[in-house]
Amino acid sequence: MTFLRSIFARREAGILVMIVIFCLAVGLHKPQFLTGQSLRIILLLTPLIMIGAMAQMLVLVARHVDLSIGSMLGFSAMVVGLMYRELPDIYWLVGFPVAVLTGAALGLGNGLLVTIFKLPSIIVTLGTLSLYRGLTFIISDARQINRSVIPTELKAMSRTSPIFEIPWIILIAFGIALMTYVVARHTQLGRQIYALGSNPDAAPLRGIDVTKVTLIVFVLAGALSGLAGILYASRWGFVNPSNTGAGFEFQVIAAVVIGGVSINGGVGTVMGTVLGVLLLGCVAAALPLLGIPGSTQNAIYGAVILIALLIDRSVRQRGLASMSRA
Amino acid sequence: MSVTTDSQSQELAPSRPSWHVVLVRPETMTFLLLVFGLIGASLLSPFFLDVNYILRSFTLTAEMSIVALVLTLVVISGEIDLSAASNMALSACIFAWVQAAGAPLPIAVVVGLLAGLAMGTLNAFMSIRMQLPSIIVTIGTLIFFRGLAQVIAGDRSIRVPESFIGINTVMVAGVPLPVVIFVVVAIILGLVLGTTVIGRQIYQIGTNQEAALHAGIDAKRIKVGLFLLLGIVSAAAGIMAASRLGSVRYDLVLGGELQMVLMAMLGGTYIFGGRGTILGTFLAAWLLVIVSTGMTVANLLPAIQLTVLGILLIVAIIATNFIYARTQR
Amino acid sequence: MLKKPLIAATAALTLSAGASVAEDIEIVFVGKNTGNPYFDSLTQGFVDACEVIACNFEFVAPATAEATSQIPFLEAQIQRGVDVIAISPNSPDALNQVFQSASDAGIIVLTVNGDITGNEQYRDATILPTDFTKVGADQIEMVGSLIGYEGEIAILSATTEAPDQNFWIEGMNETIANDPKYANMTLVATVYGDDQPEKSTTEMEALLSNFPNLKGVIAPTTVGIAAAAQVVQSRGIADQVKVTGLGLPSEMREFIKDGTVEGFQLWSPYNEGWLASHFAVGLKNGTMTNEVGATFEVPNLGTITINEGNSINTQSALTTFNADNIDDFDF
Amino acid sequence: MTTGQPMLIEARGISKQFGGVEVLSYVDLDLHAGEIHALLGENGAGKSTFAKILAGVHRPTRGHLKLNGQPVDVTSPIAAQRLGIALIHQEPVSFPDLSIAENIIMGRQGGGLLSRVPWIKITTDARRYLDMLGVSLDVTRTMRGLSIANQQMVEIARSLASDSKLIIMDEPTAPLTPREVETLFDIARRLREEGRTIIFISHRLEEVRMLCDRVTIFRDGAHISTQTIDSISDDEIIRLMIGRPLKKFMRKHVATIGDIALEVSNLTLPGAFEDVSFTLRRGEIIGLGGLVGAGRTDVARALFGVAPAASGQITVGGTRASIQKPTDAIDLGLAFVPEDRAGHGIFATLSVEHNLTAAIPDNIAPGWFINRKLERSISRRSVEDLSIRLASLRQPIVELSGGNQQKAILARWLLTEPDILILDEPTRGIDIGVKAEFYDMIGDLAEAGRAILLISSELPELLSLCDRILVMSEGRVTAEIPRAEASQENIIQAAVPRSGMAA
Repeated sequence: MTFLRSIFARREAGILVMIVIFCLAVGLHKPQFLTGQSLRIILLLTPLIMIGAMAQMLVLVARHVDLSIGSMLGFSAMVVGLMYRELPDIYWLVGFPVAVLTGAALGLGNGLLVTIFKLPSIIVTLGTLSLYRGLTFIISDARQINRSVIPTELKAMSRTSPIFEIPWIILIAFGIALMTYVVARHTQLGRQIYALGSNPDAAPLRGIDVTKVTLIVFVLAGALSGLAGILYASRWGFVNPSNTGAGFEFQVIAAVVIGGVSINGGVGTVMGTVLGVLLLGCVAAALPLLGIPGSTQNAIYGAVILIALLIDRSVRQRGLASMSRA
Repeated sequence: MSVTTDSQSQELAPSRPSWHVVLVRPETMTFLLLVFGLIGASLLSPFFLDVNYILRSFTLTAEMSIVALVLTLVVISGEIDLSAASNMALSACIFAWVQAAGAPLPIAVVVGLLAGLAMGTLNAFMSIRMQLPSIIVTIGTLIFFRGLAQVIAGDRSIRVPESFIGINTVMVAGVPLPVVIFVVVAIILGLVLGTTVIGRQIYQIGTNQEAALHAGIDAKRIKVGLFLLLGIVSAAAGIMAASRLGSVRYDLVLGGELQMVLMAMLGGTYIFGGRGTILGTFLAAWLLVIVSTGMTVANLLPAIQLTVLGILLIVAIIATNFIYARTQR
Repeated sequence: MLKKPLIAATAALTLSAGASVAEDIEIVFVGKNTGNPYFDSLTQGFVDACEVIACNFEFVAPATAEATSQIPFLEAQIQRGVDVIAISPNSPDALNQVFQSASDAGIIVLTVNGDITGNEQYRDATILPTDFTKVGADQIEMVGSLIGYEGEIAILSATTEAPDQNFWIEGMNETIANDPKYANMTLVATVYGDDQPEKSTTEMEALLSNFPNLKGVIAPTTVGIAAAAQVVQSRGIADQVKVTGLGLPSEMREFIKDGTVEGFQLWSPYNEGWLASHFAVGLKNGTMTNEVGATFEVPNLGTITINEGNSINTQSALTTFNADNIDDFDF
Repeated sequence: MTTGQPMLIEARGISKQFGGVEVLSYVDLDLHAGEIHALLGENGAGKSTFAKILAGVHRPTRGHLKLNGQPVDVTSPIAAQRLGIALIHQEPVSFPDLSIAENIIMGRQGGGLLSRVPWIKITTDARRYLDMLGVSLDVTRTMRGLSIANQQMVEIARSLASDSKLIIMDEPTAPLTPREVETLFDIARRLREEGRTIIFISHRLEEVRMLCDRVTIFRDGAHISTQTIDSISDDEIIRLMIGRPLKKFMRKHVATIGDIALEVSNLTLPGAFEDVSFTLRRGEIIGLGGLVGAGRTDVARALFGVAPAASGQITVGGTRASIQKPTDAIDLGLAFVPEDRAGHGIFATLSVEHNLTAAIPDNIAPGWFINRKLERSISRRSVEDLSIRLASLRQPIVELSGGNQQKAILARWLLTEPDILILDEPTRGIDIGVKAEFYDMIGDLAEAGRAILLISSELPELLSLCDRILVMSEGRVTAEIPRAEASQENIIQAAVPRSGMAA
């Protein structure tokens, strides 16, 4: 019965094939799409989504969802921005722990609401999506953190590179993906997250502390969103209370669902998610090259999510059918 | 078989006192918040307490409130639809686009409504026929519908003809028409939910879908019907908004899904289905208008409103869960 | 009752003027959205003006810049009974109804920094930072001077429907087509970044990929020019592709300093606020009118004339910012 | 198996109450190391409850356990695991998305959350345990899609991995093919040789005889007898399981039996039941006996259209019927009181009144609107007719006692004026007094000319109420016994699956 495994294996191969076909098709019209330069463009588009997707993947695998990721990104970025503005002499790297801790605190808020009050995470995070965004406005007095405030070293991370001319920000994103892989695949925590999402009722029977693992997942999602927040400041050089991170959650969900992470929990790989992110990056980079207006992007994301849901379901159904007799 | 007498029919479980039944319910909370909101807003700004102003402000959210009434039924039946606001925008864009392309107004309206119905059908197909969780499905359609609206309208606003503009300036006995429509829809849906078999069955499905199936209630048909109704009502609301604004853009009621869910939750509709009333949503719609208008007229930072919305949503869910847990022993 | 006779309006204004002399005039400025740095400077102009003349100023703005998000704020201002509403409209037409109610309530409506093109009858006057008919030509000259009046250029604009940008782009097209000075320059593409940094960046990258011989890019929008500059900075091709356009000195300072951008243009948002408050107070007090051709004095700005379409400009030409003067501006 | 061997488990005075009902009372039981011990008893005799107490799923209300002579408190499944006690459910609990290896090891590794997962060790260990069982499975594949037999093997491997001294198998053979059963038995014997103790819960006497060393018989929550298997005959076992001399709740009147109301022929739903045929006449009560999982409920669900049969014919009142959904059945005059009252019967938070009238929407709403007065009077009459005890018609039904909830569900269906009533375990979980009322009602209903199909696991109920008793085993009707010939013995005989027949 390797049939099912081959489907899941094929899921990643499938995305890879889709990426290749897509790139070739675009390259046929616009040969410049198949150059190193355009790989750089694609990669530079993806770091934030990559990190957010890792966060969302962990949450979905645990059979939850976090819609507040974009707002947590915005809030953390704003906290860091305010810090740079109010304490101009502070060492710029301090921003990283501050952003990550801020995000973690917000994630903890989500986690506590979900675990203490036993509320569905989707509604909780719909609420905190709005709440955290509002708090971002309040702490910033609804003002943008301007370019001049963001330390030059931080901004430089988006274009300078320690190695192979790959900018820091891309390395960080892939580093996070690698770390997520290690956590998901090679630590007890990761396996417990998968177990929890795979069968929440069985989890306590196997000694899994459901509350603790759930909290950790939401805190991690927050922390990663916080990291994405400071990288936002690096990439775009400003922090805006209303734009920064707005709609981010939807891009991230699209990437993750394309990557084969199941909304029913327990299923999802870092590799698939990375490929999902790259596919979205390719689409985003190809549209302007082909002269297709950017306004089609959301419709494409939406359609892709719906299709991915249907694929997810048919895979599951075949799984059930094959379960009757082996 | 003995005839049951009063002495026999007592307390295996004593009933709660009737004041408890009447008062300890989420709508009471909504009503009290409404009263506090009114008092608070009046204290916050001397310009607030003016019936005409409040009515005028209500017209700004009347369309969303109408949709929230139908959404209440959907949530009571155990499903949810987060795509209604995007549906409003897409239906309105299609309507405006069709009439701008030269179709007569009535045709354009019909096309808009049909578009809404089609969107409802898609949601119903994905959630009921394919049995995917409606909450995830409608997040997908939320992005998809809004995206299509963007494809159709781009960034421009499409004008609607002068003759079609101004539904909010039509007064019925001194009350703007959208408010009247809201009240009428509330009464109709309240009657449907409270006094008809369909209404009863919506509660039964939401309480226990399996039991409903065993009692011969066709849960799927009713849920599909509700999604379709929500689709077409959202479209109608979108077209109403077009008439009020005189033009349509893809970003019509952007983020409105949060407010609609908030209205339902704040009115005591139980997120897991089976409980809730139209009265609750009706009161909550007014509560939201009063809170946001009160803050706006006091020139408070709009961000505070976002924060308050988020807190209200979370508190509303916790409070309803709590009240329901208490009243159910 | 769509078109309000101007005379009647002025009559109403003069009538109410007597009553409001004793009190400060209430001015509210409704911005496009909060968190938009452009409006920080503009708002400061209002604030400073109201320190010296008899007005009270408040700034409100919705959280997001949707077409309809300003409506509740306008309704609230009408209810508060302010004297003057100044607004940077998010939509050229969705606000008509509420402007009408404001006018009916005797409130002066001024659009600032952007107009409701095609619906001018719903406002009393518009205050624009400069003569928009000249912006296109100025920008072409700017980019021409940077690239030696020769080669391919492209435009990275805001949204496809942004009225001001489209008006300027029209001017650019005309200039390049008709002025022999620019005969050796070709406008190869106009793309739209929707005023979002992400989209602006991908559009800019696509421009560079699609047109390898590109010499210059005009981005007549503050978000677009910063994104374009960032792409050029990141690719390290500042000597090959010249970026210019309209930008905020505070956002562009870094790119000027490191040589990514040699020069760009804008006007003074501050002066818009400053002028708008003086004009609003004058209008309310009856010392100024909105009639075409009328002139009045504004401290620091000199004589201001009301142009065709009741529009007022704060300055006649764009200010150019470059390495020499960038440090003189702090907005 | 001499008494000289050390005791692995000593249970003393184990009792368990659920919601005031004592399901297990003062059970004493000793288990030797290295024996296979059968637990036998009717449905609800308390075997599974006892097993779950050993495995830490339930805590005993009273009593204590000793393990290897030491008093222990099994507070949770994890605690049981640490003590070396493993419970293998009939449908194993697993994480379908994790690999087989992980399912074997999960919960056994020490270390903190961030400690490394030693994959190589896990896979080799898992492979080793499966090898010990003689099972060859790719341990890196996911559990999803694994057959039940293989899932059980994984569970057993789990118990090996934790070096369990006591392995409890709760009806493990029910879903298995004969060959799989053989494999399982081989493994069980091998485990015994290693000195492990196995509790084997089964209804199949032959299997028990083939495998087990000693048997313990439970009845009505009490320990009845423990003997070596060789010293007891099948008939003796069955006698002990049934125990008490039959106490008859006699039907007051036997109704006159009329026309055929329902005729079922060759009804089949693969995986649930096969080739079920019977006729049911007006005024007749047919009992459907058999063990839990024999397919009785599936037949009822098929007749009512909840989960329609794949093939076969249903004839209602002489005309062929197609029942695809419950409304079809209701229109044909069928009614179904389901077994799972909380899951399939009541609308817990809704009022009694709304529960009562759920199946008769047209009666309470003659026009557009529900006529509340009418509804109230209909409900009130139902409540009086069935003596449902409640404080108010408006109180949520969940506040009523189990018996009264059940009466309300019955009342709901009586309001539809059904010709054919299907009652699935109608007296489960209700107290004795209300039970008697139920028996009276069922008799009265038959007398009124209704046809009744009564599914019950309680033999006295079947024997006293039914005109005929069909017995099902493993999806097939194995006996049809007229009232006069029916006895507990022949029902059990027919209900207990024979391994030979399982093929």
